Amino acid sequence: MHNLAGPLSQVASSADVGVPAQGPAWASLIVFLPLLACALCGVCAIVPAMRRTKLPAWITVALLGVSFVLTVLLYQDVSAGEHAKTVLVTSWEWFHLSWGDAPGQQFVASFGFYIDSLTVLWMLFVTGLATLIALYASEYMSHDVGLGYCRFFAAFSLFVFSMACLVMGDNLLLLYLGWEGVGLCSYLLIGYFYNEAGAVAAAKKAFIMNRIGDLGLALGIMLTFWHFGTIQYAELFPLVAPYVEALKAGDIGQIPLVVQAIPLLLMVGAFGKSAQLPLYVWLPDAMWGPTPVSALIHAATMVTAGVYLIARTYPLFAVSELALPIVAWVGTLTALLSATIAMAQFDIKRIMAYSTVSQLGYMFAGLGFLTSTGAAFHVFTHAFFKASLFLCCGAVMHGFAGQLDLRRLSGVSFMKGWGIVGIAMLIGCLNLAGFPLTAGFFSKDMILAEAFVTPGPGYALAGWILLVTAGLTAYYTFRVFFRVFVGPQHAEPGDEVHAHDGHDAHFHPHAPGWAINSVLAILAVASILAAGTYFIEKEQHGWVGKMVHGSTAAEIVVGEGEHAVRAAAFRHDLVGEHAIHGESHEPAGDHATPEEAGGSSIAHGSFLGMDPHAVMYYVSSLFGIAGILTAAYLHGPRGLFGLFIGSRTEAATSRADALVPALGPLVQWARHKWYVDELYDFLIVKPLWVLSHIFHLIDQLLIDGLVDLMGRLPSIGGRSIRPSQSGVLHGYAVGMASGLAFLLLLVWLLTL
Amino acid sequence: MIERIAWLWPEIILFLATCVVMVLGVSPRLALRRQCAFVSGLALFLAAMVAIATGPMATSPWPQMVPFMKGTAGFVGLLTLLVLAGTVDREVDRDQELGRGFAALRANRAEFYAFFLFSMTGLMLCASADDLIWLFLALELTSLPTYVMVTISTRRSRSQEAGVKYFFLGALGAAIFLYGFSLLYMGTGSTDLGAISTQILAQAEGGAINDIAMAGLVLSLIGVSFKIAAVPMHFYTADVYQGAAASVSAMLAFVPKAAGFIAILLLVSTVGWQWGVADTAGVSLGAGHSLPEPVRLLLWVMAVFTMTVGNVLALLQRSIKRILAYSSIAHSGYMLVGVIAGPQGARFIDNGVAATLFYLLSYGLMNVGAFAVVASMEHKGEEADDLDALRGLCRTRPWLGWTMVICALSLLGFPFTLGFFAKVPLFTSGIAAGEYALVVILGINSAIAAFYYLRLAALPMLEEPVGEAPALTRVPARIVAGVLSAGAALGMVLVAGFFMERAARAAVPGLFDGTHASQSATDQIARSGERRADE
Amino acid sequence: MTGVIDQIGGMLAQAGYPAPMSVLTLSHYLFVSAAMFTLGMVGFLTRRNLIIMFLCTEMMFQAAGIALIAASRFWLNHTGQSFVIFVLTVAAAEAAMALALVVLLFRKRESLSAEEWAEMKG
Amino acid sequence: MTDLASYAPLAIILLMAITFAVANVVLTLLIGPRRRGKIKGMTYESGMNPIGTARKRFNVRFYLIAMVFLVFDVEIIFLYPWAATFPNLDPSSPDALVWLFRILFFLLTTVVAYLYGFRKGVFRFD
Repeated sequence: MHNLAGPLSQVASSADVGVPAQGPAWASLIVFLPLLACALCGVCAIVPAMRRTKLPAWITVALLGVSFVLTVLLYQDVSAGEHAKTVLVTSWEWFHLSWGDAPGQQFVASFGFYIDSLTVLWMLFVTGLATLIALYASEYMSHDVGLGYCRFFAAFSLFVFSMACLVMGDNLLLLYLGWEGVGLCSYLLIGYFYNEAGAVAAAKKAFIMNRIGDLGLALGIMLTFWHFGTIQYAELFPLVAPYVEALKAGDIGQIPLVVQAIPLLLMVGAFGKSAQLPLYVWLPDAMWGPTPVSALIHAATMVTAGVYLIARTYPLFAVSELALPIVAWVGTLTALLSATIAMAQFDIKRIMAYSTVSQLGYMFAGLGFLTSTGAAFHVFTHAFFKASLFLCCGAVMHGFAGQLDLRRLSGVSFMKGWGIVGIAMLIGCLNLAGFPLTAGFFSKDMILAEAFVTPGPGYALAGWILLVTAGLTAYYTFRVFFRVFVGPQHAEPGDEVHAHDGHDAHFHPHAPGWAINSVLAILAVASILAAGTYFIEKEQHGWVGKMVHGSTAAEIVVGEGEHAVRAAAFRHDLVGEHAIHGESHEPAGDHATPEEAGGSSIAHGSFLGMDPHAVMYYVSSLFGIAGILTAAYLHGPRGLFGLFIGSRTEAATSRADALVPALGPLVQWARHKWYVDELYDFLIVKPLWVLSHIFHLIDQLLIDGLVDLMGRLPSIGGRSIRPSQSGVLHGYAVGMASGLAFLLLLVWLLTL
Repeated sequence: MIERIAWLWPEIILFLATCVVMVLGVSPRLALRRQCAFVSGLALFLAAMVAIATGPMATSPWPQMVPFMKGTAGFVGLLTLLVLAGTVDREVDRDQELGRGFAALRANRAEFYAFFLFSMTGLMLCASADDLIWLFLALELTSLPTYVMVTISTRRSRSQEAGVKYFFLGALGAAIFLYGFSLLYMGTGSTDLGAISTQILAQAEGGAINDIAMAGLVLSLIGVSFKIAAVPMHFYTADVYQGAAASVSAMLAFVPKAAGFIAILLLVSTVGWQWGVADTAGVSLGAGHSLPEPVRLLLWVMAVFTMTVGNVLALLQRSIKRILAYSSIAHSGYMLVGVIAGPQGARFIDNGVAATLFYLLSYGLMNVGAFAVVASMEHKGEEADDLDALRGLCRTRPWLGWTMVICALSLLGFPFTLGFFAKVPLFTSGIAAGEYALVVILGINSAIAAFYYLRLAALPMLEEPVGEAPALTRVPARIVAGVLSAGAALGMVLVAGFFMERAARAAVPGLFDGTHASQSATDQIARSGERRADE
Repeated sequence: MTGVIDQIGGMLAQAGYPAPMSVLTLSHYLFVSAAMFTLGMVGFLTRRNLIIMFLCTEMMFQAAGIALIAASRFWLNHTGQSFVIFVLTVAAAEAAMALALVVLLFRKRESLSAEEWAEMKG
Repeated sequence: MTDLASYAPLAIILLMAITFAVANVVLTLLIGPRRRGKIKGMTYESGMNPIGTARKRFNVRFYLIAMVFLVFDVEIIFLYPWAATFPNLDPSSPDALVWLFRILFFLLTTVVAYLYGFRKGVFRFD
């Protein structure tokens, strides 16, 4: 390893791009204000007079708000010039161990921040959404004012602090600190209602699942230091540069296996935190936490940490031959699987949870399809509309005493005071369903089109799977909308009815107050406006594209102009050929669309013989609208918007009920409504449903069985040697003497 | 001889304080007797400060380790002293407050604090040892007082049982390493560690290490492993920790263990880490980076058994003190990995000795907290030692509960606690030394440890309280110690780099350890190899 | 074993030391001390009386003492002898402690058998 | 032979000791009066009637005394090497002073042990 690090660093210093400039010192405040908020909430918990008020909420909202404003200022600072610049801000030196002066003989991890446009992009929506959701939570958590309230906001602020460390840290160790920190806060907040066994179990599950991923991440970081001798981004990326050059030259053989193994390990961490296929099961259970938590942590920010990690270390991923195809396929399969599960659920919050897993799958697929722009754009749009969807669900849950069953609610948007919730929900659903011209539509299209453009192992098939998934997404999204928000007005209270107004006999659904309504309105507007960012800086795939291109996450491009190809190690045949002949591969659909002219990528694949970039808008619209119409047909209320395809006149029934007699022997199995509805979904998605259950089974066997086995072996070992601890002095003396004899004999026999 | 005094001021301070405490503690006036703890604390603090201020001790095999380990001993000792406060003489004091007079023969305060200080003096003397006689005396000075402290720590017969087992098995262990020392002397003709090292390397260059010297070294290591509670000398640990008051157990888990590890490092430094693994006899110098094969094999087997036995036995316990006792065995096993890896490698993360020293410091800090929680809870006038006492502690006794959670997680090596930063270097140094099998076993053992440490963390945090909450001790200093320890387990992370660097510096072997001799021997062997190849 | 001694003797002779002992060689003393050490350990393991057990550990200490004295004579330096003085001191200190402990234990149980003390186990 | 000669005083002392011990016993046997009787056969001739067995338990203070004795006993061992070395030092050199202080410091422990024992009441029999 030493031998490698030496020449490498020489290469780096000869081709030194220069250390990034020092940034404004106040940028550290973005990180530390939330920490201050956390400390102040702790103080509130100690002082009884402050504990009984909503003070913790206001402290949190105010400090997070300042943090957001500072982020906006930072954005202006960073993106002021032509090109987004990279700056470093160092708060203090955390670790500085040195054993020599040569490069690679220091271990430095400072409490410093690496700020480029990717960082700012992430921080913008993290702090912005955190502020809004804290405001929302100030009302949502109001029946818990007291110690619990303080605990909630302390953990909430601590979460923002950790997330900021994760995103802004200038080294992998600080990223890991943030990574563990968000995991810890997630654990604390999922288990917020610790009196309920389910919440505790869910918290544990999330924790353990994340640990598995973290192990991979930790090993990846160690391997990075082992090989490159640094974990500081500013030093690491110049060291990766020679490999990227090798990749561009088509000389994959120069890239050592160790470098290729690093992303494979980092990836495991990303899969855990972002709930991807082997490790996704914790996220649906995480819905035990209060809804604002689900919206912020488990939909908008924390779960995108995996995407951030891969985007941040994108050059490392690009030089690995295996990493990106695995990422693409894991993302695709996750998207499909969780969409099918979401179709079978009744709990609207759980449906949203599965949809989050599914959308995260899209983002990973996007990364795998070499469009980090698409992935980042989807993260950005998803953050807004998914947060708003969750907060709508939360408003419903808050107003109807914990009711989340879509069969027990109907026509909510027509009730007095629920208009804003209904509209926000509609906007969110349209976004999620990929309805034409919404933000979710553009961001999803960007990923879908690239699936057909990028040549990769089975990427076209993945593209088709994702298209179908888009249809399924539209179906389950509007199933919720049609059943809960439109139709005849009906509401049954949930089981938290006693917790509310003090008298349990009567149940008053209470409409959301100003805080919830204003937050929902802002989010709904924001998720519409997010679509607009696609048209800013059009030649760089929108504003998000510009932000991504200015950072380390930018796609690696070989060639220029029309001949440009996005490069990754698994495309080395293509890249090599390209580099050697200096001309681009000429596939059928090479003609770039007007939007793509001057863009940095060029089409190499085709969609049924057409240019994917051109037709994908229409194709995906088709799938989305088909899904919505199916939902309208099966679950829509009678006379909806003059479409007259719906039939539902009661909350609990839908046209799907008509299928009941036709089901023959299965009907008795479906006496309970739960089973009936699940059966309808079963008939629609039968093969996939079976698949998902098989997966569940494997999941249980694997995790539970393994844990059981691992747990039992040591105890068996312990029981078998326990008699040695007999408590009798002579037993111990004999043990010592025979141990002595054994060791002497062993040493004598084996070595002398 | 005179110049050596310069490094002994900490010990001299402690000794003078011991004299004061011994007389103060039998004073008929209660107010005076109560000053014992204060005087001890002041002396420890002064000693630690003086120790830190002193420079490297040139005659020691580990010149920089002398100030580092004395400072560590002083500050962890201070923390331990907070827990130890109020362990003895409660009844005697109460009787006197009720006007029944002072029964000097029943009072134990003088002995208790004086013996604590003696033990600390012994630990510091261990750190400055450069001679077998000195090392022997220091080790005995460290452990003899602890035998008494265990016995008088409570009035229950369990403490006396613990005392019996500890004393007799301890005497057996001492006899074994003393015999080892005598053989080492017989084989090399000197008790000075530097001279022994030179002699051994000269023997190796002349063909092979003298058998008697090697047997002496092996016997000494096995005997000293009693102090660190390593297999096969571990049997006493659980019974002694359980029988002694929790406060004394807190001390037992650090002071003799630190002394034992210093002794092992000193002894092992006489042969050094510059031996080739490939040599069949393992007693000739090679170009490799390893201990001589007999010593490596011995420590390897001990490390593997120690961590495994400690962890699997800890799984079955219901007594918190027994869990901590068995886990303390396991931690010794972890640290042995660092000893085996040795101080080679330019980087801190490759330096096993630095890892061991840093782990000792971290373990000392975290461990006090866990024991302080047990020492702070009372149930019907006795220590609440059962796991059930921890249930829901975060809600009933939040300070104690969270202390337990943090300390247990840190002992587990949970990421971003002190324990994590302590454990990672053990792994990396093991890998750097090429001890892959050992590192894998270390990893598996860390996983096993998670079972019981997570239980210690989950019971206070997640479970419902059972029955009434355990009563708090009347000694607030213990709770303070626990909170300080938990604070250190979290806060030290922010400045861990500083301490790691100190540990790395402390792990640089002294000049006399035969580096030159070994270098020439290495060259010779290489040359002879070439010659053979030529022929 | 004799080979080892001869080896040391040879080294000493090379270094210019006079041949140390004539009739009784170092190995004789080594055998005596090893025998004492083993006897002490065997005694410790087989006897149940705490006082006898303690005496056995003292015997092991003195086995080391014999080895030290013999080696001191062999190497012609005084280190071993001074070591023995310290060993004696420590042995005395241990004896004092053992005495106190034995008195305490006897008053509790009216017996000096080690088997009386086996309450804690597992 | 000269070597052996230097051991002569030792041999003489040994001889004297043995002679003294043996002579005392023999002389008693030879010249002491011999009377037998019930009173003479008692354990304590002075008139105390022994009660109970000889295996009576001693007062714990005997043990304390025994332990205090150990302190002084052990200190003595270290005085010999010191005493053997001290005369060889040049009295005018500071070394001698240092050696003196060293042994005084060492003897301090005896004082502390004495004080401790005194306070503890070891020397009181009541």
